[in-house]
Amino acid sequence: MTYLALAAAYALLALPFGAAIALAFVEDHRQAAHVNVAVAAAVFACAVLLLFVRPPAGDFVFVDDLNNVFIVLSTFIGATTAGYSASYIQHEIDAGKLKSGYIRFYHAMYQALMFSMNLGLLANNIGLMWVAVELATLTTVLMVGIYRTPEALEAAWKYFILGSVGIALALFGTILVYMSAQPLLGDGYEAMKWTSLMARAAEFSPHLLNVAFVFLMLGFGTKVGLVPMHAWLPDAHAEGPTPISAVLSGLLLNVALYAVLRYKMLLSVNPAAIAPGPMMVTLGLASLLFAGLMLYGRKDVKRLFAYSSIEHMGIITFAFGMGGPLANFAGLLHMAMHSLTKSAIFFAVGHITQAKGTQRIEDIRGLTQSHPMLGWSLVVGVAAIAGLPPLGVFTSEFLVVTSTFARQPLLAIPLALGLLIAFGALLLRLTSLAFGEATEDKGEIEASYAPIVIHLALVLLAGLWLPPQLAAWFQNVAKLLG
Amino acid sequence: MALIYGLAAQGFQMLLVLALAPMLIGFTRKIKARLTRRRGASPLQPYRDIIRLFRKDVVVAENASWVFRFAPYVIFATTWVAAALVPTFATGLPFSWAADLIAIVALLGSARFFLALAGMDIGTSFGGIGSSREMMFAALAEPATIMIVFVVSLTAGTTQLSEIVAHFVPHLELRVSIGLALVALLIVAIAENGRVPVDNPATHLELTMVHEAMILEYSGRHLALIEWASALKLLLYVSLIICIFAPWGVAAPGSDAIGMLRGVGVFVAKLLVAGACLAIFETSTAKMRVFRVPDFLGAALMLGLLGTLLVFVSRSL
Amino acid sequence: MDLTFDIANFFAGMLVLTSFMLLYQDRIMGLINVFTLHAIALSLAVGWQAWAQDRPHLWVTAGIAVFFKALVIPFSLRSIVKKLRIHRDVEIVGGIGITMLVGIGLVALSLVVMLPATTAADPLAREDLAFALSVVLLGLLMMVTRRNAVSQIIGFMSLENGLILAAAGAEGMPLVVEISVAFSVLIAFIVIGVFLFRIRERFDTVDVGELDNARRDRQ
Amino acid sequence: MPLTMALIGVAMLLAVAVRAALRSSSETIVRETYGASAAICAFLFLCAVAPRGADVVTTALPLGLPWMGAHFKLDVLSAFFLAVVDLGGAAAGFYAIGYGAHEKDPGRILPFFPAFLAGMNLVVLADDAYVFLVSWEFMSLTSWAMVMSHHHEAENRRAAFIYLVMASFGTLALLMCFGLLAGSEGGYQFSQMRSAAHAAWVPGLALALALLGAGSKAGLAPLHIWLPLAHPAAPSHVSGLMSGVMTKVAIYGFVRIVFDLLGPPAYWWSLPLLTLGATTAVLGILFANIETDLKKLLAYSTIENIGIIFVALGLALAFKSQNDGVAAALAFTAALYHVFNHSLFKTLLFFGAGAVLGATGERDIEKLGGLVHTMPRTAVLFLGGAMALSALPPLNGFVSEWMMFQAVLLSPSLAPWSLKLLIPAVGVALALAAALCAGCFVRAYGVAFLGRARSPAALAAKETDAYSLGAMWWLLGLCVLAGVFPGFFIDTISPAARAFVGGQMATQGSVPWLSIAPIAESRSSYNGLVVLIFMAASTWAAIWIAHRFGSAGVRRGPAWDCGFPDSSPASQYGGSSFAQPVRRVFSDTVFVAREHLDMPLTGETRPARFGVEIEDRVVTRIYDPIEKSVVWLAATLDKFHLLSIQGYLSLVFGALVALLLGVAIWH
Repeated sequence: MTYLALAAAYALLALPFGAAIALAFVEDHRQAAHVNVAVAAAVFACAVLLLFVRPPAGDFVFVDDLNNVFIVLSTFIGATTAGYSASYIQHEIDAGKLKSGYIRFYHAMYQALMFSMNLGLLANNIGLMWVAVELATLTTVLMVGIYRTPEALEAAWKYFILGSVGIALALFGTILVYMSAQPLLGDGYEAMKWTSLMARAAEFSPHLLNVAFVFLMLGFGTKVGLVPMHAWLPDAHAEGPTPISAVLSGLLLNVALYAVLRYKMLLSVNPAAIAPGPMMVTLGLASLLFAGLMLYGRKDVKRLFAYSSIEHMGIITFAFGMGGPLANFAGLLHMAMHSLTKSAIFFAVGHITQAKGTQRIEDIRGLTQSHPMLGWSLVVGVAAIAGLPPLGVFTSEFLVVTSTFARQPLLAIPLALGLLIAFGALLLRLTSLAFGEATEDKGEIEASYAPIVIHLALVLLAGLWLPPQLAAWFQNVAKLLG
Repeated sequence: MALIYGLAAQGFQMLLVLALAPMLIGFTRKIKARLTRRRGASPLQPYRDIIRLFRKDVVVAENASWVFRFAPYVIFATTWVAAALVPTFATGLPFSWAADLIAIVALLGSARFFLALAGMDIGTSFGGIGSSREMMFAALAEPATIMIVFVVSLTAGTTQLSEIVAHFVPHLELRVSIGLALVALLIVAIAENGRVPVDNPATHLELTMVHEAMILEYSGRHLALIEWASALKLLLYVSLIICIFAPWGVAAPGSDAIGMLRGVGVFVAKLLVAGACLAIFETSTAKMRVFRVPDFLGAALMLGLLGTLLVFVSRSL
Repeated sequence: MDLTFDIANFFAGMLVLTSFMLLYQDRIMGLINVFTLHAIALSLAVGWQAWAQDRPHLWVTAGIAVFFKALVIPFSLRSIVKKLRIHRDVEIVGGIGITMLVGIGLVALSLVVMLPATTAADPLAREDLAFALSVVLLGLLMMVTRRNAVSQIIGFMSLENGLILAAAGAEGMPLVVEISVAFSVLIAFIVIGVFLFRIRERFDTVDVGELDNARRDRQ
Repeated sequence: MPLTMALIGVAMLLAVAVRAALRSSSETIVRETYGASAAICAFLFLCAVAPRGADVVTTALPLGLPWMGAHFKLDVLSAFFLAVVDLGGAAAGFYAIGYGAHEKDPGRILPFFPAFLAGMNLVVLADDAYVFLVSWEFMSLTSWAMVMSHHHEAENRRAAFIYLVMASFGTLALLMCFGLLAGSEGGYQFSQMRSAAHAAWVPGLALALALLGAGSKAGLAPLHIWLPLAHPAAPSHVSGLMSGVMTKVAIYGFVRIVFDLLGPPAYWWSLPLLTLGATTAVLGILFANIETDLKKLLAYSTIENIGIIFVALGLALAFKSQNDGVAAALAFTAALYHVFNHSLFKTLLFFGAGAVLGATGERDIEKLGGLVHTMPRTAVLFLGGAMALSALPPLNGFVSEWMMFQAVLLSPSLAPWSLKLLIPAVGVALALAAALCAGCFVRAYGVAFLGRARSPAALAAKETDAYSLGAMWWLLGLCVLAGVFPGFFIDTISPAARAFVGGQMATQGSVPWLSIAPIAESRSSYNGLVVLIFMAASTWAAIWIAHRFGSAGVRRGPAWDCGFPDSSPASQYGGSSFAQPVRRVFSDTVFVAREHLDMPLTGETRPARFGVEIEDRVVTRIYDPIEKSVVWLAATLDKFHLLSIQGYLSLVFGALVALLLGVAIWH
């Protein structure tokens, strides 16, 4: 049984790794796309398997409730996105935007990204986790720049510089954590294992942990896209291929968030250490309000939703910063819902931009008339992301706002304000995108609706009914997070 | 038996108000004429006018709809019912509890509603002028009336007119709030009946007229009913003032025919006095501009509100 | 023990000093030379740590530092500068004096933050860590104040050097980290190189300001 | 059992919605959907009035928040509002069977109509905060979609936008309110909230939030601005529901929170209700008086009635706080009775406006006129609705207003001085609103239906279809019944009063001759039946006398034209000219009406011009500044979108230094 579990866990790493190497050599992009989808699906299957059998914590890889949530979520979205990118890439080739060499590169990088994210989630070693997150960053940098337009290159460049500064800060934090653990756990890997760190964290030197958390918060927070380290995020989303935008918003941000959460747990175990909550709450509120206001001035549809990702990451960070069973539950749920919804929105937006041949919001109008399916799914998606019931995001926002107002009314007011501001902006843009006189199409598309529909259906389901097992699981994780 | 007796009394009151209303108008006109050194027509002239109008055929404008033709009857009926519910010569009549003071105000309101609609029905500008001004005045007169109702019924502890009379007969002491209410009610009565200085019942100058403008298109029996209804309305207000502020001599519930007759006599006497006062007042003032009327009514509203506040506060002292 | 401590301290201090020299330097070639010095100082510090802590793998790190940072990178940077004909002097935001003052403030800050934090750790690590932090902050400061890609890269490198110093100071920290640092530096260098060439294809200069002008009304 | 039935009914409504979404192409779908909705609403109405075994029925479904489940409850209050909702829903569905034919793009309405109904039903049935808010916002979302249905007009898009933003503002307020009541442990069930012990400041804050939340949905000033925009933008059967029913659902939410969950009230709770309610009433009816768009006018009058209802609720709170059970019951019953009445005649009037819109394509009364000739039945029905709304006896509107005045007359017994001084003023406001309301509807009816046609469309109008007329007749009949037999309705409401204000009016059924006497017959009584008979008899008598003794002849002749033959219909008194006195008297208080008159001198040939521009102070003083400040902030922050990389790095750098300093200081 445990062998099966171990096999599944290592398959999560081995499959994408192998696929990445293999795909680098597959000429025909159709085959490549199929392989891509198949591998992603297999990986998802392994992740689901981990729900039932769990391997014992090893030196480098371990699975517990917390990272299991993230693994299942990210492998699932990885699979659907792979399915979506097949049709998207096909259109890009027909439109002559991408040459087949780049396609090979693209698919290889896609799997490499999957590999690095799974590694980051599974890692039982803070150093390994750091390596994995950075690897994920670098692969996405390369993918963002793939169109080779000046804008794309600039976006990638900006992403790279800010990302590597984040890398450095995170590494410094990691070193400090090791140093705080080393006197107790002795030299070597023992002082870098999550499992042993969590066990002894109460006795670590609090001062070192505080300084470490500052660096980790900023370092990994850069990947989360928190204000003021957010600057790379909108351009990276806007200039890269849309599947990558979906993956960035749906997965990479979560992986970085996962790292932050781990360290937060570490600090909250230590009584003498500074409370990580206020820092996260502050950054979260800043991101929410800033991104909410930035939404108004956006002219590019993908940038619009990129900023909305910043906003939602702010909400999630806020929730985890508030802590407590309700808020943590809400944070987890909100993270899952945001990943599903936002990637669905990007799927729709990708096809829309292909159909209209532009990303400018002024040039896209009346979608519900010209493309009913895409238009209405965009409406549903934005309604969901704006926190309207009966869709899942509402559930988490309900929990966040209510629990916050009961505990810290003064914090709930800027939260509600930010939600309202962002809501107004999104609704304003949605109104002009989806309604009114339709603008003419530039290109024919055969869109793949399945991923969009699946994601939105899941979000709707979550708003109406959460499976008790899932809920129990989330509550358990919420307890872990303290 | 008692019920039949009561119903008979009720019916008698209805006929009485119907009969007395034109007389009040005629009497007032006569006094006015005398005061202005004219001989004037006999007090019975209004009856003659009404009968003459009844005999004539009706001329209806081409555009008029059923609203126009139906309105006079509704106006007449509602005013009549309202007038019949005000205690005149006796209290505690069988239907007196069917509607209280507020309901009477509302009945007059529905009469006004239809009158204004009828004014709009022809599609000329006069009717419109009349209706819009009428509704504007009403918008201020009604709150004033309600305030007066508050004062009275808070002092008497009921909105039931018979009860009010029964309460005021023993102890109508001189109270500021009651005085204010009386003045306010006088103003409202003048405005609602379109008397000088608010409106001149005798004029037909388009720009100044309000009530006459609405009924400009009416003729024959329709006009007769409307004239009669406005006479009833005047009678109603007068008897309202009388029965609240001079409730003496009204036949108590269950009194015999003799008592009733005495009540009638007293009532007629009061009416004549009131008519005379009205005539004197009208001859001694001049008509005001239309857009000064709101201020006039606003004064009534303020008086009523002041009275109500006094009552509210005095209750707590 | 006392002597080892002093020497470690001296090398770390040297690193900080060279960081200040980097801040002070306003010619690109000079900048590259100073960076070479910086890398050498780093390798000395790491080497000393390797000897003092008697951990051979740190020698590897020191070697990596010398080889890559002191030889390969400066060389290729020079070639880039030549190839792209970058104008030779570096525009500094806010002028040198202010940057130096800010730098001193940063060093003070890192001492304030670190010294109380590391009372538990052994004295050898303490100063090192404080200096490492100040090197990191100075590197970041340099990236902020330089308006030219190459000098930004150098700032980033010096930042990484600070990291390595810290890692070396951390007793018994497994090889994983050093390799990863080197690894990241390598990747960083390669990708930057790629980007510089790409950018070269489209821009006359690698001044990042020009890059920003690529932005039209795209928002 | 009735609750289960009701939930099944809601499920069926949702099923109808899904079906309509899937089979939007078929021809018969319109009739099927509306017919099914009407039938299900009728069924739900039966569930509401069906006798419940226990007085309160609750159930929980494994939906919503997993550790809590979705709780539903059917008590007297929810039963009453369920009846109101589904009465309106059934009428609207039936009306739409005919009216829906006018829709060019039914696919944008059909799926949302049943869903909207389901949402409103669920709000009323909800028994925990989560279900309540989900259905509350679902209701807003579906109605937003229907407001957006005519999305080609820019003003409709703007209306929908403002509507949904205001709605979600309200929802956020309610979220906080419930969060406050639920406490940090998250006791979201209403039962837990009732039993929870709150700090002293909690109920006051919760009341304020409830006022914001429910008020913004009900249209309480100054949160009412979306209402006259959104209600007209939707198709008329939806406008009728939104105005006649949805606002009542908002009232339900308010009553549920304030009278049920907050516990025993303090007297000062009633102060904001009374002031806001009175202001809303007067404000709404004044704007209705100067409005020329028929549906906007109706929406404004809805605002007025909401104000009246809030005043009554305020009185009920005041009496309840002083433990004057009977008076509180009177005020509370008056409020609920007015809720019922308004849901009837406002729906009726919107249906009438819809019939006019369908027949002429016009909403502007300045372009209508003479419809009484071309659409006689609609004219009768609209007149009935207008009379009921203007509180003319013997119709239902009068009864509830009469009860409110009775409640005001009881208020001197209230001890607090603030109430003593406030309530008379509120009484004036009520009377003023009632009188202005009559004027407003004389104007609306007189201009739109009477007089001569002002446009070819009005001249060519045809009577509307049978379904629409049927629905309107049904509503008018209910109005008459509720006016003539008020005692029966009051007795059905009074259990709710007993449950929520702890008092009860005397059973009206026992009063002789079907009369009503709220306190005692000696104090005040009213008998709609006798008044009706009385009026009918005397009208008949008048007609009989006139025709028997006078002449019965009728001649048609031209109207008196003052010497200007064949004057054009434009010379009639129009809407804006009718409103002139109101404009002059009330301008510069709530709204600023600027009139420009350009009169040519003698000898000039150019025409004289006259224009009026109205400035809504609420918009210009409150909402414009908010909008401006948001736009300004957004524009200012936009600079951060275009920094150079150094700029971004320095942000990170700054953040790092700041946090390190923080840690250093914290040491």
